[in-house]
Amino acid sequence: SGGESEEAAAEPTVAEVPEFEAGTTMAELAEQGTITVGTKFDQPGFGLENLEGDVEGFDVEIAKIIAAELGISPEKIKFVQTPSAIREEVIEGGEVDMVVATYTINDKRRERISFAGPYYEAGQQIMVAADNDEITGPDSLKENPDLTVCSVTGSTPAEQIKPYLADPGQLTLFDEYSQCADSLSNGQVDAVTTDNVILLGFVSESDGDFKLVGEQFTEEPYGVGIAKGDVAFCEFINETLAANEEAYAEAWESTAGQVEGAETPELPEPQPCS
Amino acid sequence: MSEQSVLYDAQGPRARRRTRIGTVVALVVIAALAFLAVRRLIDREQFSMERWGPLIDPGNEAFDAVWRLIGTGIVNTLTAAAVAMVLSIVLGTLIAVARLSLGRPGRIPLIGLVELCRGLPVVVLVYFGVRVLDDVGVDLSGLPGGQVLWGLILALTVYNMVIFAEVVRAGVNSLPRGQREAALATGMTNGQAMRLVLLPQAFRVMLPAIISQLVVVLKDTSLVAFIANYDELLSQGESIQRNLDNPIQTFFVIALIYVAINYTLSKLAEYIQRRQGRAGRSTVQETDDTELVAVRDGA
Amino acid sequence: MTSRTNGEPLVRLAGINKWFGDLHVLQDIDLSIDRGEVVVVIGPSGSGKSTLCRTINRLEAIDRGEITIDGQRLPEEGKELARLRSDVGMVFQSFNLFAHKTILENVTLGPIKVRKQSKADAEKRARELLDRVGVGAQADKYPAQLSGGQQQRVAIARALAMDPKVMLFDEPTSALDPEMINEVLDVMTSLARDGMTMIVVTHEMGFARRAANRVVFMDGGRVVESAEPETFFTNPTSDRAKDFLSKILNH
Amino acid sequence: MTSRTNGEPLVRLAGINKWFGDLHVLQDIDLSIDRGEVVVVIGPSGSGKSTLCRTINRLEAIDRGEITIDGQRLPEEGKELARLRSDVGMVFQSFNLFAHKTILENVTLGPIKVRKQSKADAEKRARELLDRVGVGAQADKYPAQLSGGQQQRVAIARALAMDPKVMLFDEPTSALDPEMINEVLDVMTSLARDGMTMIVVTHEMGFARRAANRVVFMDGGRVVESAEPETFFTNPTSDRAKDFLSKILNH
Amino acid sequence: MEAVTENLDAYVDGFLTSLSIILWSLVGSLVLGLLIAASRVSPVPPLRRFGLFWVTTFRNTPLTVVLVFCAFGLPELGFNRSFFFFGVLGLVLYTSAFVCEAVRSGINSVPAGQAEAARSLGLTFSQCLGQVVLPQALRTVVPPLGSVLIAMFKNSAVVGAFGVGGDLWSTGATLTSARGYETLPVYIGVAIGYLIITLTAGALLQVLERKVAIAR
Ligand SMILES: Nc1ncnc2c1ncn2[C@@H]1O[C@H](COP(=O)(O)OP(=O)(O)OP(=O)(O)O)[C@@H](O)[C@H]1O
Ligand SMILES: Nc1ncnc2c1ncn2[C@@H]1O[C@H](COP(=O)(O)OP(=O)(O)OP(=O)(O)O)[C@@H](O)[C@H]1O
Ligand SMILES: [Mg+2]
Ligand SMILES: [Mg+2]
Repeated sequence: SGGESEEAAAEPTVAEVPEFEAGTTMAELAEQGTITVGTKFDQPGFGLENLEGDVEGFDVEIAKIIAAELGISPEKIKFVQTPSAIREEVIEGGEVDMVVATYTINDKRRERISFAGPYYEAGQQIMVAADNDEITGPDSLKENPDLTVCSVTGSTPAEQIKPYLADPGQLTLFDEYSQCADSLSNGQVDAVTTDNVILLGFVSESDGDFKLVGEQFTEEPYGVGIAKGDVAFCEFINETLAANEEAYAEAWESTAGQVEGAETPELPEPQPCS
Repeated sequence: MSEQSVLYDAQGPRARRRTRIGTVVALVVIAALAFLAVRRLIDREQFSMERWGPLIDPGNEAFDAVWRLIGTGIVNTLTAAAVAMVLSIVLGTLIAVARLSLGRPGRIPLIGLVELCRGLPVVVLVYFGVRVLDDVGVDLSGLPGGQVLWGLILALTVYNMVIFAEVVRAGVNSLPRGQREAALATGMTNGQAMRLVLLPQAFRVMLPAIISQLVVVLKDTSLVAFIANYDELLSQGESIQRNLDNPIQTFFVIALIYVAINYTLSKLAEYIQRRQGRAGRSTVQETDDTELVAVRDGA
Repeated sequence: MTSRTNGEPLVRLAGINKWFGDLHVLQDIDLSIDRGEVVVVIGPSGSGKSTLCRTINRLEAIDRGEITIDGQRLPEEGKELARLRSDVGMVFQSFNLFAHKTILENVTLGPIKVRKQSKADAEKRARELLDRVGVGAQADKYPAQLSGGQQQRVAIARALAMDPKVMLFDEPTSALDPEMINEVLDVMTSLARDGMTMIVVTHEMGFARRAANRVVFMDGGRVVESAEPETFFTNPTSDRAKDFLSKILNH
Repeated sequence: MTSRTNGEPLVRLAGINKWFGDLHVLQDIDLSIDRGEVVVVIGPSGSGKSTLCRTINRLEAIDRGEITIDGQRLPEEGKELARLRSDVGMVFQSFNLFAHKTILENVTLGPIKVRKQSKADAEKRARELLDRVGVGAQADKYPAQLSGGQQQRVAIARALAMDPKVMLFDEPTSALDPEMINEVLDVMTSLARDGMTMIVVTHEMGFARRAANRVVFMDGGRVVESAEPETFFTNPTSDRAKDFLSKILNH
Repeated sequence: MEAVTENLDAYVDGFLTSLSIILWSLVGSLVLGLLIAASRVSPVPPLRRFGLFWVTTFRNTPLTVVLVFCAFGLPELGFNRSFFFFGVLGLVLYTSAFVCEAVRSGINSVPAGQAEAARSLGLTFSQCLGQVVLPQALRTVVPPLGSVLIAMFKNSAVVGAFGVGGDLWSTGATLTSARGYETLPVYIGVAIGYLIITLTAGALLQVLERKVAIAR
């Protein structure tokens, strides 16, 4: 499924009749009048599908800002669910035009696709039950090999937590973070680790059952995944984001920013397109 | 009664009394277990309307949306299952006929294919169907329903066609040799004998096995849920409980739907068999052998 | 009885040999059956009677020798073999009615699919034949709903529907309850009277006496004796035939 | 023949009734069999012969009536029933030899497990019995390796090994090829001569004439006629028996 | 294919984890399946009905749904064990229904005449069962039971997606999406791993079948 977002945020102004150089991705999309965007459907604050089938969140709003600049209104955006493990594939396969899905920029991924952005700097952190005093950060995991931590199959956090583990058996993997959150709430795992903003979403939904502990121990710049080597599209996205500061802030505040203790971020410096 | 006769003698008064006592004890134990289960559910507030409302109370605000999702899920599950079933029965029959009529050299590659497809977990085949095919450049997205649906159908077809082939072959082989001979003696060609006499009977004999395999196909559509996005029943259940945070209730309803569909399928098979039974028992003893085959490939 | 012979025999087996693996089940069989002749084949179990019967329409292939039917050599495969088989009726010990078809469909299937008759013609003729063997009232039932004797009579009607030149019977009554044996034998006797050429493997000596022109006694894959029934039963020449008759007749 | 009767009958059935669902398969059967008596039960298919035979060792439970064997009422279950059954030998139409045991093991199983004989004793006696029925050479084979006639003779030896007071035979020859029928009937005839009490359901009229003291004719779940064989075959009183005999004998 | 050779140790670990899932489930489903079969053929009506209910439920529910209940439903009710335990539990519950049916149809395939002959000799219930019925049932049970178990071995792959981690299936998932290998070679490696298990089991089964085969 997929669908258009409702009035969750103030809609960015849709460009009237944008002009693009012929042959570029932008020209194609503008001509076509629709865009297919991969995002997560299970991540409160960034991309969550509600019962009506609409997706809501910061990633969704970012996609809308970019689409607007292409002359595509929100209802013409088709959102496709892309869990962590399949993001490169759908880009390579041309099933989506871009992926905005809490997508950490790294070199391994750059071998298969290109990134625009980053549009947000996240960092990996640890979430535990509110009454848990035992875990104070990733290092607690090494100290007590009985503790378990959950993350998502194929995600960077799953790889990055490994050095902090005494035993690989401490790591439980699911294909969605929401399953990790369920397992935390029913006591099957002791902690969940991933990017702090994702965790914040769960914390705010949990009515005080969950909390974040320790400092963030990695840097996770979120980028927009696009077809490898599409430099023009990359630059277009970077320019668009830079030019829409206000919409960017509003996007944050109406979604992930509603979580307690979340500050409105500055748009980070874009990395060079390649 | 016939089921028991191999194990038990005709009952006398003592045996009847023992059975009565056993009945009471069993009922008490089952009731006690049920009581414990229900109490645990109550303790954990699993009967609260907050958790059940969206599923069973039409007045609940989420009710319509939830059942719309479930409805789509049922349609999508049935679509994938139905197409895969038809394809695998057709291809399976062709393979079976080929294997029955080819000489030894022609049979060997077929047997190899059968062994390979049967040796792999379906979930691995589904992965190949929906992920790997895409990666190696096989584009199915042009087909109605898209890449994932057809990848899934393809995987289920490959896995199940070889099983159907075995079932049909076993069915043909279970017929008395005389059926084929009588057909040939009447002047039919091999093809006519297969088409007019053997296959129709094999399908009847193997109906239980075929149906239980269809149930397997239907259940296996849910494997796609943690491999790719196809909004079949299980995936829809996941997205409902993500929003409502009521996994037990949601998946109870989902499980119930699966059981209802599959149970209906099996009952349908029984009904058809009973109707045929009245029309004329088949030439082979049906129950045991076919049940065995059904069980064989069922899991 | 010689009057029935007009020139060429209808079925001719010359030098037939057959092996099942190492087992030499048919050894140098020579046999000619004339038009209208009724031949009963008897012999101990395993002597090759069924195999002999089944080679005549090539349900079993032979390893050596030649079989001709109505002057034509038995084809080895394909459409020609199917065509020839349609001229040879066969009745099995276990009836082998098609379980998924009604009695009427059993009888019309061959005429419609093989002889390409119209459904109406085939059904008309089928009903006549079913009446003739005395099961006309059962036409719309399924085989499993009939008694063994009735099923076997349907099987005879099914074979007759193809207007065969010769009919083969392989122990047609040995799967039947004693009360039903006679109803089948009666049909066969009347067929014999009407001049049908028949080869019948059976243990029913009464039928052999009553209806056969010739009795062929087999043992160990060979034809040991071949004589008119009266001669054979009263005065068998070989020891093996004597021994066999004593076993089978003294109760 | 009355000399054989010494007081109390060995098997006595009084007012036996049995239903299968709505089907009244045994209706008010009264029957006494004396020590050493050989009774042959005949009748059309479905008349209840097998059921009658099977009630005598309670393979079928009865709904009304009383069965006594050697003066003792047939127990309904448990060890007492098992003990009584060990005194009643039974031979089935389909032999029912234990497929996973050798011939010798088939015959020794009962004596060892039920009569608690030593293995050596049981085997010695088993070999004697196998020799007596003429299959001594097959002792170490498995049932599937024997012909039907041989299997049935082993089944008789198996029953005899328990030294039964009475033997029940349910169509012991009707699954056999014609040549093998006599080898089984011969064993049964010699048993009868040796004074064994026997109840035999069979269609073999020769055996009935030769070995039976009495013929019981059943139809529709009732005993319709009961007479000495000579009387019964030459001069049956009931129409149903006449009809049945005419069907079965005229070929 | 360097995806496989470079990560051979990960594959070996995955293979061993899958094997241990399989072995635990094998024991569990045989024991539970036999118990359910015993109640299905018992003369006590409620037990028979319970057995039928069990079989109907677990034969008609997808394994995935059973596993969802075990991994997320049971903890929700306050039962906390490792995901490995829940995975094996789900697989055992599901497979027990099929084991039960294989055993039951094996018992039913023993001709009633065999038991009647045994009873006629005066053998008691337990002698009849032990000397005649079960030895023969065993021979017919082996092939279908073997197939059911091999199907279970294959189904163990599904368990890997429910938090168990480190089995053959999730090794594939880790290598492709976290370490960025191509899917084709990685999953050919996974497939080979499962083929080693299923083909070996199939061969063993054939040997066993031949051992218990009966001449009829
Ligand atoms: N398909 C076969 N494969 C191997 N051996 C066979 C086959 N069919 C028959 N035989 C063997 O060939 C011999 C002759 O068999 P056939 O059935 O012709 O004998 P028969 O005289 O009809 O005996 P019966 O009276 O028992 O029907 C027997 O020894 C039999 O075991
Ligand atoms: N277990 C059963 N359940 C229901 N009906 C049965 C059962 N066994 C036998 N019958 C029916 O009871 C009647 C008598 O059967 P029985 O087998 O005693 O007849 P029979 O005289 O031995 O016949 P046959 O000569 O065919 O062996 C038949 O109508 C039969 O269909
Ligand atoms: Mg024969
Ligand atoms: Mg009977």
